[in-house]
Amino acid sequence: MTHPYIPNAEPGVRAEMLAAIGAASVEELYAAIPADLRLDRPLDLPEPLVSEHELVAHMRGLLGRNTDTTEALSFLGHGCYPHHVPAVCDEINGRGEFLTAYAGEPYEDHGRFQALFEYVSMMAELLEMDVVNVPTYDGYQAAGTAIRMAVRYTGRSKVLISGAVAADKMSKLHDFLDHDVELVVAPVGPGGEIGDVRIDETFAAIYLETPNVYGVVETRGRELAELAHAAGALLVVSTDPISLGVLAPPAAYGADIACGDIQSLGMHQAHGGGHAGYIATRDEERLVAEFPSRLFGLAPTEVPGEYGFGDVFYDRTSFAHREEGKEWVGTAAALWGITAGVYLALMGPEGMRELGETILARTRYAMERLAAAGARVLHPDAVHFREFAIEVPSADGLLAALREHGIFGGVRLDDRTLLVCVTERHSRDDIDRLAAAVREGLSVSGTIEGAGTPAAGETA
Amino acid sequence: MTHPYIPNAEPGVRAEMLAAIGAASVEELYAAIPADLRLDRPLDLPEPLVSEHELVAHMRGLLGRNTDTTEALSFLGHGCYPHHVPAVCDEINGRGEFLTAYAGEPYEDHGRFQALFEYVSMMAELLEMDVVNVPTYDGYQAAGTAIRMAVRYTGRSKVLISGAVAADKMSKLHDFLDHDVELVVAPVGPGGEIGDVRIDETFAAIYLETPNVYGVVETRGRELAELAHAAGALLVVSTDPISLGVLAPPAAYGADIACGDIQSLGMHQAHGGGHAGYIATRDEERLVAEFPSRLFGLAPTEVPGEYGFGDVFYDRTSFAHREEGKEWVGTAAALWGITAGVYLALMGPEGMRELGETILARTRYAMERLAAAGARVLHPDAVHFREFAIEVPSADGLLAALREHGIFGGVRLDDRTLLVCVTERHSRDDIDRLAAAVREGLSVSGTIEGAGTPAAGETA
Amino acid sequence: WDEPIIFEQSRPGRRGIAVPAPGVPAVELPDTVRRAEPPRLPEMSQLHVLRHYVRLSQENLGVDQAIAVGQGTCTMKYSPKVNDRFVTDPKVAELHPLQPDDTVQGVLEIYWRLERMLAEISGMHRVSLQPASGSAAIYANIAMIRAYHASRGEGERRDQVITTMFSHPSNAACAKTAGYEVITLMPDENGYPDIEALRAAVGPRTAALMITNPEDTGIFNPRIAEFVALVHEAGGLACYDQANANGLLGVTRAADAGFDLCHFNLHKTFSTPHACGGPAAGASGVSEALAPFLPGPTVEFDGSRYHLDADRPLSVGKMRPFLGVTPNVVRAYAWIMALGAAGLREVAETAVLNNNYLMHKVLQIKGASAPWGRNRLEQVRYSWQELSEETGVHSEEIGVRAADFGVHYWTSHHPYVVPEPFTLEPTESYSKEDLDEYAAILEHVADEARRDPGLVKGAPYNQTIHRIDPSSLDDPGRWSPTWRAYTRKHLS
Amino acid sequence: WDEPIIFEQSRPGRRGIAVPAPGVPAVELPDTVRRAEPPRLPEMSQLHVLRHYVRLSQENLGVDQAIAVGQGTCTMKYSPKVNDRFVTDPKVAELHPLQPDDTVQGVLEIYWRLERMLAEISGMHRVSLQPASGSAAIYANIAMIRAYHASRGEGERRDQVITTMFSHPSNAACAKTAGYEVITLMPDENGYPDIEALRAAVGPRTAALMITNPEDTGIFNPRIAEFVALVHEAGGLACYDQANANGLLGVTRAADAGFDLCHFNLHKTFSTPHACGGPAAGASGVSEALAPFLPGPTVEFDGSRYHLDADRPLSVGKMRPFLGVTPNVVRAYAWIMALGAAGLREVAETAVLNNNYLMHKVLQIKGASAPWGRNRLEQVRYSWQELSEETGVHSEEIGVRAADFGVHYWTSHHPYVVPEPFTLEPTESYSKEDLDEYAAILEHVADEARRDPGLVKGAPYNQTIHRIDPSSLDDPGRWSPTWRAYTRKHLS
Repeated sequence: MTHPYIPNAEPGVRAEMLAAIGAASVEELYAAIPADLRLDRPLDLPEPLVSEHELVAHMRGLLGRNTDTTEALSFLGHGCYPHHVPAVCDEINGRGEFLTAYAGEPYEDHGRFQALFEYVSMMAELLEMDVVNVPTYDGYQAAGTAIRMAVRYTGRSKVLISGAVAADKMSKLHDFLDHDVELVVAPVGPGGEIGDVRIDETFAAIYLETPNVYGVVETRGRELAELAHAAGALLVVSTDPISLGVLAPPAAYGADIACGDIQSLGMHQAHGGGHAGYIATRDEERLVAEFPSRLFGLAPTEVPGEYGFGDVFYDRTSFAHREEGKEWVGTAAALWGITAGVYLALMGPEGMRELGETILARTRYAMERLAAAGARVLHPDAVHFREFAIEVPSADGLLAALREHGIFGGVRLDDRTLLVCVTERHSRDDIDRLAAAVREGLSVSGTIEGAGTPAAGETA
Repeated sequence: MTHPYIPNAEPGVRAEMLAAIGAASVEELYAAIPADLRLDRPLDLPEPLVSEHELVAHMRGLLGRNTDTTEALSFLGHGCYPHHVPAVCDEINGRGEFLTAYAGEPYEDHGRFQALFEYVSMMAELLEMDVVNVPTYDGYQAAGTAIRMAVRYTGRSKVLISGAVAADKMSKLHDFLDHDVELVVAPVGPGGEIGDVRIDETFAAIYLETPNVYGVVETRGRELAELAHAAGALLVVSTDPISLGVLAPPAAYGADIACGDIQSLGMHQAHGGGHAGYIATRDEERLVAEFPSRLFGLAPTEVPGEYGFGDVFYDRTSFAHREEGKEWVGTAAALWGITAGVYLALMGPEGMRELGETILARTRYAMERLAAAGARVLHPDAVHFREFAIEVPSADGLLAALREHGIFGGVRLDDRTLLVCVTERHSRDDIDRLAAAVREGLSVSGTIEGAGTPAAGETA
Repeated sequence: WDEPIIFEQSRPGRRGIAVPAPGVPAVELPDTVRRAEPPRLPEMSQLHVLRHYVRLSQENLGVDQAIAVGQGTCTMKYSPKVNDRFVTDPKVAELHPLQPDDTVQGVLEIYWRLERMLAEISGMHRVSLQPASGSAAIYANIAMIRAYHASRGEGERRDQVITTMFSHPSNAACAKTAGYEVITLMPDENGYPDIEALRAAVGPRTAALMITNPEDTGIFNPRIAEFVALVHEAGGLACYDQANANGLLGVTRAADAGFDLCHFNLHKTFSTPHACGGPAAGASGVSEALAPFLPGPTVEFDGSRYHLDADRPLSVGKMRPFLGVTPNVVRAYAWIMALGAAGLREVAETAVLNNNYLMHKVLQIKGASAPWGRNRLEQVRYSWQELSEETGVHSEEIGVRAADFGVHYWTSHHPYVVPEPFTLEPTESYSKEDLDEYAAILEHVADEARRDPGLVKGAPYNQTIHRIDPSSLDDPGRWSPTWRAYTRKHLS
Repeated sequence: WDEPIIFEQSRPGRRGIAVPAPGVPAVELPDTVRRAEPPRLPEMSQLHVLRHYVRLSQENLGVDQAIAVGQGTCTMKYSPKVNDRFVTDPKVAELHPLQPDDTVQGVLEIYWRLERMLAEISGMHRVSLQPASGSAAIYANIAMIRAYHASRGEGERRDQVITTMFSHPSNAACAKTAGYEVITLMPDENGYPDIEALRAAVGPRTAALMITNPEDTGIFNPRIAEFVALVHEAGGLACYDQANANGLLGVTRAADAGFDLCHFNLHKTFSTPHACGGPAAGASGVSEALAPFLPGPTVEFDGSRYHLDADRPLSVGKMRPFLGVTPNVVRAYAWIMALGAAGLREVAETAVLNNNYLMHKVLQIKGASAPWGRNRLEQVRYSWQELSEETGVHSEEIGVRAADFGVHYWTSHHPYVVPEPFTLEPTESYSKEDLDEYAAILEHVADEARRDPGLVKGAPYNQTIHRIDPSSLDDPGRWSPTWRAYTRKHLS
């Protein structure tokens, strides 16, 4: 049988094509590959499931072994967030035209260029910055590149980095930067914000996250910006754009580079498959020169008033100059950029504001309820957005107890600390249900008094 | 808040529009409706769930109370069949362009016309008939109309109708026909096929189904065609097109009108939401004149070689002549026609043949296994396609026992009879699992010997 | 795209999908039933089937793509994408209609709740969600009317149904199919159905009045209660075709005017997608007196669980297989839940405002008119008569030319009582900017017609194909309703 | 569609979606963190947002619409629709990446099984599915190379990476980013990377050779094992960029030529969709010696359950958040399962046959050539040099004109070592008829270029927009990378 995916595997057409090119067999076409490099046996792979139904049955069997977050009540966050995904987002990114296009020219792929231009433009409004990249892989990469941009911009090689960063992200940053950038980690203050910060003129940047790994909203942005600028360094701020309907964007308090992950803006959790990274700056040529990503810009056409698009300052890139470009550029996460654009267009300014208010309020409510249930809520006086940490006698014990109630209670940061995530998807009832289960789970061992600031680890 | 579905509910734009038309309020525009007809209170409806997330949560809660046939192992058929739906079928009928278009002209909706023309054309090849309608609602309506076509064509008002028809379908046919057509029901023979048939020159048609309600493939089609034709009547045959990769189409044994349901061809069961009806005839003007449905045909355009489309013989329809048209025409089930076209194009002749062979073989296998498990299989010597009936001491009792195993065992035809459906979705393991559960379920009461032919009822 | 007919893309041996092998012994078929020749279906790879249909899909104008205000009477509105998600979920898509009631409680509850919502919206006693479409609901209503009169021994005598010219043709056609003689009221000089004609028609032979209001012209008949009363006095029933209900939600109800039966089109007023012409869904609402005749089964609630009741001796029985077009029932329910009472009222008011605003714009176009004044609810049947007399360009031609600019309009059902008609219905889904753009396109084409009638008559220029020669479509010797017929007649 | 920029469609007060109200007491934010001005996002109804993006979507050529053989090196193949269904199912889409292992056994098993499949296909010992793309996999490989040499005390000394001009720029660029000096081998007179240049370059400073084969020209270097051996002799590692693996599946393996590391692009060879440029997915395969350095965590199987192992002290750590791009891992797994060993071999053979057939057709076009002869596997970098010299029309211009006929091609990465390049890769997904049509379009445009060069240079004529003036894109005073920048510079 001719495989449904391979039209020219049909023997008749194959013979016809071989005849046309004057080859006796396909084997001839492989003449360039030396015999000693040839595999002399079939690959050892499972028997195929060529019929679509059998493939579906097989996959359904495998995937049916997962318990998803519509089945369990999940309070897991820590970099991947359960926000509501509007159906229109799925509709648009599911359309074959976007899903299967790639890298055409601004003419035949005009729609892709426009959609991505609109995405960066909406992010620019949210961030109050004029330049935003076509997405890179994720917030980790965005942070690494944003730091490298500051390093290149200043010509310095030390960076002060907030300690309130996820351990996995720290791992990525070390791998990406250590060979030529010295990362100095700033301690976390007792209130959950970045602690005492000192830099000098050997520093390229201060790197801050807000809300940080504990969900704490950093309030000293302006002070840090002034500190950095006084030393001739940049302030790089990583922030989740979903907070910016209510929280001031980094540019408002003087940040030079903003970066982060856009998974919150219309992407499913997808077991970590919904990530994409943004980087934004003001429109300063020297800073723009440091972007490795593509930047799409408006360009006029022959027809007055018509908008075309193209690459801004292409010469920066590795596509233009290989290793002489800035870092590298390649396929990253464009579809999620388009999707985030759809999300922001649906939400508008009011939607973003209301969403922020709902999340702030429900986060605070959950903190109060869990405190009342006997958990020790860390950094209770800080402003929290979407996440907060609790300290309990045994993180594993409590998580196991919550599992009995069909609840994924939070991400384990260390033996005694859990990170709890609350979004607009968690109703008041959901939070009450969590609190009741926590109360029950803790009743075995009671509450604990006094605990230090935990390390920012994760379970994976 | 302006509702997301109603852009001009925004107060500013509303005021602007009212000003443009010179009205003080929308109320003015309702002046034509007398006060005593006006509702003087808000409608009494549930509180709305305007936020999409809350709507999704509500619907998920409701729909989560259903157990679907990917969760249970279902052998339910009886007019709605669990065939594999190729992903490409869902992809195409989910595209907004097809899902939200309606009744444009052959120019701006060229794609819809072509897709439906191709659907009828593929059905024509399967049926070996030259004329096929744009789908009507379902197989019930198709049967009713096909019979009416024969009545109009012959000018007679008696129809001999096979007794091996589902009870619900009989109900529909009686409602639709009784006021001016006399339905004479032919008994079911001991082998499960239509029994003794006698007609005379007052009969407009013989109406036959194959496979019939018991899954029995009727073998006397040619004999019945000759009998009908000898009396100046027509043979109307209802058949599921999914069987026609292996079974002879009605035209091959002399049927004048074919009809049936196309739900099998790429539509989900969807709790009965996937139905559409086809009617087909030879290309004879007098017969074509009796179609109430739209018929789409090829038409040349100004550009040589270019294909356009249009309505064939539009004057037949109620759109053209209201009650002087044939029955009526309106919105029916066009999208399922397009989908069935996608299905047939994917399958091709070989796919249809292989599918038919798989179903025939697995049906026979299931009959043997259930017989071995202690059920009395009815009409064991007939050729069965996809369905067969079994007799057991208690239909309800066995169904309940199977439910304990997560199995929907079949459709209850009467107290002692179940109709079992087997398609390509049922693997050998699935059938073995059913057989084992039946054996266990029957072990309480043992097998039974000797039983008559059951009535063709249904559970709903 | 210049996309060939699918048969032209076939190459023997190719496959679009594979089928499970039997895995059990094969069955040999007797010759009497075995297919002799394989069907000549296309043979194509999966990508090629997909690509073909994706291209065809792009050659359509749906609500998701275009300013679809031109399909008057059809209530082209936004079908929320989220509602599509509910019905493609296996919890709907993979349900068998004959599953035990306790495994479909969610679906049954939705039927039950939607029935009560529509009863509240219409004021009727009960509602059947079984009909497959608006016309099927009309037929169901007629079947109930017939059963009602028969139950009273008047079945034979009452053999006439009265309808109006501006009610959908299916009112007349379904009545005729059900065996009734049809009497059609024409509009009076004000565009209302002629009440004197009704007085003349009504009598002991009257089974029912089947009437739309507002009619397809958009005109609301203020004497509707009088019409109903006249029919009632004669012992007939009054049946309300609510295809045009979009401007009336929460404003006036079928029961308020005394109707015995009514129907809604879920795919119009209640937003389920039009799907190129179905699957649709209808809802038949009836008064308490008619309730015993409703199609079966009905969904009942005993306080703890939902179940089907098929034991209804007076029921007209089955209108279609199983319970109803469940996916559309689910969508309509979700749509109402997203709006609530205030939202529905806002839908109605906005639809009426949009229509009056668009009318204001269209009537500023030279050559366009709306017979019978400006009293319109959610749609208007306009006329290009003036423009046509001036330029010789017909409404159909203007419509084809307008489609070059990405919009469609519908003329009207036959016969064209309003000459050179076009019927617009700008539902609540469209923005003021859409309406302005739409009117500007019509104005542009009207200008073209005056400047250069040949330009308009030569359209389309900017669409998939060029002007069609329809002559073969009514010629039995040449018509080609399938590729099979075409190849036989034209290619062999 | 002449679709405005989305900001131009905004009207204050409109909404595309509603958000749940808090339902609990509000939180007052301190001034230091409260946003002062609302962001100037568009305000539109839901239908209008949808319609805007649906229209934009239609203004693209993807695999589902077009004969996408022109994006050479990118392996544009059919992404089966059924695989998309798996990943939009909540059982993938609604999984959190930090759920307990026992609640994601299905996903972990797929990771585990796909790793073993790719290990078999490449001959490598283990495979990491964490990298987010091909370039990210290259970077991961470089990170492992660096860690490997560092673990042997040679990290400082080995500071050079050798690559070739016809390997993807990311090989050079990632190496540079990781701190390496990059040496690029140019092609010799036969189009192979120059082995003499390698001999000259390799030495004690060599950390690794990063090489593609066949290179982006489609030419397979038959001395590849010799290249690897030379590097090994110098103590360096050999890393195989398998972006061009589509013609090699089941034919030859990375391990067979002695490579220490390799990577695949799941969105190329293994069919996950290109998605306008990602999300993609990469797979890094390594020999046993390199396995301890793989990114973490890895998926392990203890005979009864799958679990994550993060306790790997030599690991280079995290390349991205969480485990990998799971949806693409699921799709790639399903694709291989639908094909099996024989199917993969058929993919490779057909890709090579298609390429050679298309090359046969293209080289019949006057003015087209393929430098360095006909030895090609699954793609060819062609040249319009002759045509360009004759007509003055450049390859970019021919490409734009070809798009008027619904197809795209890609020239090549910079610099244009092959003059006036265009790169075609007709994967196994395309039919002979597609290839004939594609070649016919190129031939038609080449004829046009000779007949009327201005016609070709003036393209596009048949696309959404007209010829772009790119001059502002490199001018800091005028460039407009966002609407915000544009309105500031050009509209205020």
